[in-house]
Amino acid sequence: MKGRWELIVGAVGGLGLLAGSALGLWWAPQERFMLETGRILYVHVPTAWLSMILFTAAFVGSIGWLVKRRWGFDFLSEASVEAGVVLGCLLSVQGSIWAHWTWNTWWAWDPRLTSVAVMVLSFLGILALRSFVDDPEKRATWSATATIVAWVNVPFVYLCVKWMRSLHQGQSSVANIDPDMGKVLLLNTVAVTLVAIYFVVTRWRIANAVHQREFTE
Amino acid sequence: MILLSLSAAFAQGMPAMHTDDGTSHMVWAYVATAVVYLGYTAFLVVRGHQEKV
Amino acid sequence: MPDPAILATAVGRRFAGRWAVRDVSLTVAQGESVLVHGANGSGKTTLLRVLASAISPTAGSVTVLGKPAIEARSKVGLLSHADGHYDELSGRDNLELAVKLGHLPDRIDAVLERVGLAARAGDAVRGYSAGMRKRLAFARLLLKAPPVVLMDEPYAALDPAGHQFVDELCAEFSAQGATVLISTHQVGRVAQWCDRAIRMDQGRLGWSGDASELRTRPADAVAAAEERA
Amino acid sequence: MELILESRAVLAKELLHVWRARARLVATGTFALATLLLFSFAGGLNDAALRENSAGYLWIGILLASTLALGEGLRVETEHNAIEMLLLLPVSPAAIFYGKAIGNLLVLLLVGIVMLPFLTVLFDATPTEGVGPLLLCLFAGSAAISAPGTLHATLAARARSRDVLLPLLLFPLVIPCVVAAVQATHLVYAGDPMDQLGSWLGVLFAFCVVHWSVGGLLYSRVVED
Repeated sequence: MKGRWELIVGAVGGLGLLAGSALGLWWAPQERFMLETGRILYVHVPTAWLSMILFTAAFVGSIGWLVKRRWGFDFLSEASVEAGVVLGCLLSVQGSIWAHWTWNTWWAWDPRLTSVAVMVLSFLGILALRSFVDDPEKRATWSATATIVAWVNVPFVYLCVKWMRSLHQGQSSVANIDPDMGKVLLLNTVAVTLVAIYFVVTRWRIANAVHQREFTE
Repeated sequence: MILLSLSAAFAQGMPAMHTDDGTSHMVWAYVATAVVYLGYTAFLVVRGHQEKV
Repeated sequence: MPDPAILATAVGRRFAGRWAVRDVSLTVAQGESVLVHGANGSGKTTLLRVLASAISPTAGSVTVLGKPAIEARSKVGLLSHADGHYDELSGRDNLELAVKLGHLPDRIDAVLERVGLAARAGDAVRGYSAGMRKRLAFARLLLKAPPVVLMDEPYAALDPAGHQFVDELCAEFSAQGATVLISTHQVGRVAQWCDRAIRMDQGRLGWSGDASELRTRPADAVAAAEERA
Repeated sequence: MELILESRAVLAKELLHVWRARARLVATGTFALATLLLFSFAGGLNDAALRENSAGYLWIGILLASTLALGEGLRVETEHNAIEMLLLLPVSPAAIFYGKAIGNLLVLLLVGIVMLPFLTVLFDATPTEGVGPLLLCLFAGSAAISAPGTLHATLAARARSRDVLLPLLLFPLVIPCVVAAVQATHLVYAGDPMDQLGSWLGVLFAFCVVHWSVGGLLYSRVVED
């Protein structure tokens, strides 16, 4: 447990999220149009922001592995993809709940929501690929390749869904952010970032331990 | 987090999905958020323990 | 001093934590013929595949005729367990493909005759026996006629006439000044004509010496030679 | 230059192989037609709805058939390690990728073309914008599927449980090009008053540029050991 700085980071993040949520639930003013559901934003936006960053971290890790061939990059890619998928799934659930109130359907083809859902599917495929390949080096190289292709694909998903949707329904967007709401949003974003750092670093250490075990057998 | 959200829910009486101002939706969203964040943390702690990180 | 045909320095290859080949350094001069023998799983196949740049070494490096192995693939011919044929194509198609893609001289009929497949050249490889598939692989090797020839278990799946055929083929390659490396269990047979022998033992280079010592009583001669080494 | 010559030679091998194993090609085409039939039964009796969704049925049929064609195309390479034989000839990995990807593209295009008359018969869908734009849509969509498809089919062919892995990896990836292809094809069938066909084909073209270049660059990582 020595030198596990990320525990502190995670704890601070967790508390921040706790406080932010409390503020979001009770203190922050009600959003003009979305009324109470507007409060979902305080957990939805930060999570959305983080899942994007995590998938980008996986992309960077993949390029790092292909160029430098250092295992640390592969661990980063593995950890980021896994955490990204977890947050991505949460995001889809939140989006679905929010869509249910806003449009009374469980799933709105909102370009952002759909892009995240498609990304989660792509990266779930990559997690499956990792489990289907035994040789660590092949697993690292192939999942890096698939991650790069999946990441490069994201803009297309967003664009196509946006075009497809804008032909039918108008797009919803948040009215201007009230300064108080903005503060809570910022707090939660920072908090979720810290929690995500804890996730990735812990998962990185686990991947490293698995690697050491695999290579000392 | 879970306790907080649940208490908020019970404070509003854990309404069914059709309240007009969307409180119930918000509550469910927070509960989901709490479950996922804590669930994944638990997973990492357990896995970390197994791998003697 | 001309570049050595093959120069391996501290070569290692690891598969998921297990070193199949570990810290092997080997120099093979041009035109030399070397027998590689050793128990199953001793790393013979992996060593040959690393030398042929079919797989990249996890540690160390390999140069062929002075150039890194990956850049010298046109100079190396590998006969491996997997014969690399397309089942749906005929024997001739497979060879024509190699000629076109490998920019090789079109001596297809000659090599088909040489390996005894002229009659069945038009049939799909799907219908070939294991021995015939091996002969087709030899045909492709003859077409390429590379300066460095690596053979992994060339005698496997061949009938006695096939064994004779392999001996002639190796003699032909050596006569042309090619460097030949053969991994086989037919130690006695190959020791008759090759220059040097090396033995792989659990991924490492074990006994190495002149092949003549193996010619008398191959099995125990190796053991005896090792006690002395 | 060198890459083009080598790719053309690999493509020639690909087409020769498809021709020699044409029974499999017929099976892939029949499979695609079967999906069309399934859709028409599943789609219910409302003809207008069937006609409206015919473009979607076409592309889902092509996508499902593509997993057969792609999986088969790579099984052939890895079964006796023929791909290693090619690499050691030597043939550059990029040439193998482009040769095979173009081969797969032509196969998918062929499957699509075979489905067109059935689309008209089963769903009473006639291309109001003419057959030219329709073939262009087929070509663009097939090209968009075959590039990532070839790359991931190679990955799947060398991993365990390949039949599961290919669709799992490929389908999320090609969602944007299915969206674009279906929208474009639908415009061709139903008419394109606001001339949006160009923009959808533009998206498909951009998708192809990205995935054909990324595929070529990364293919060596997938095939080299």
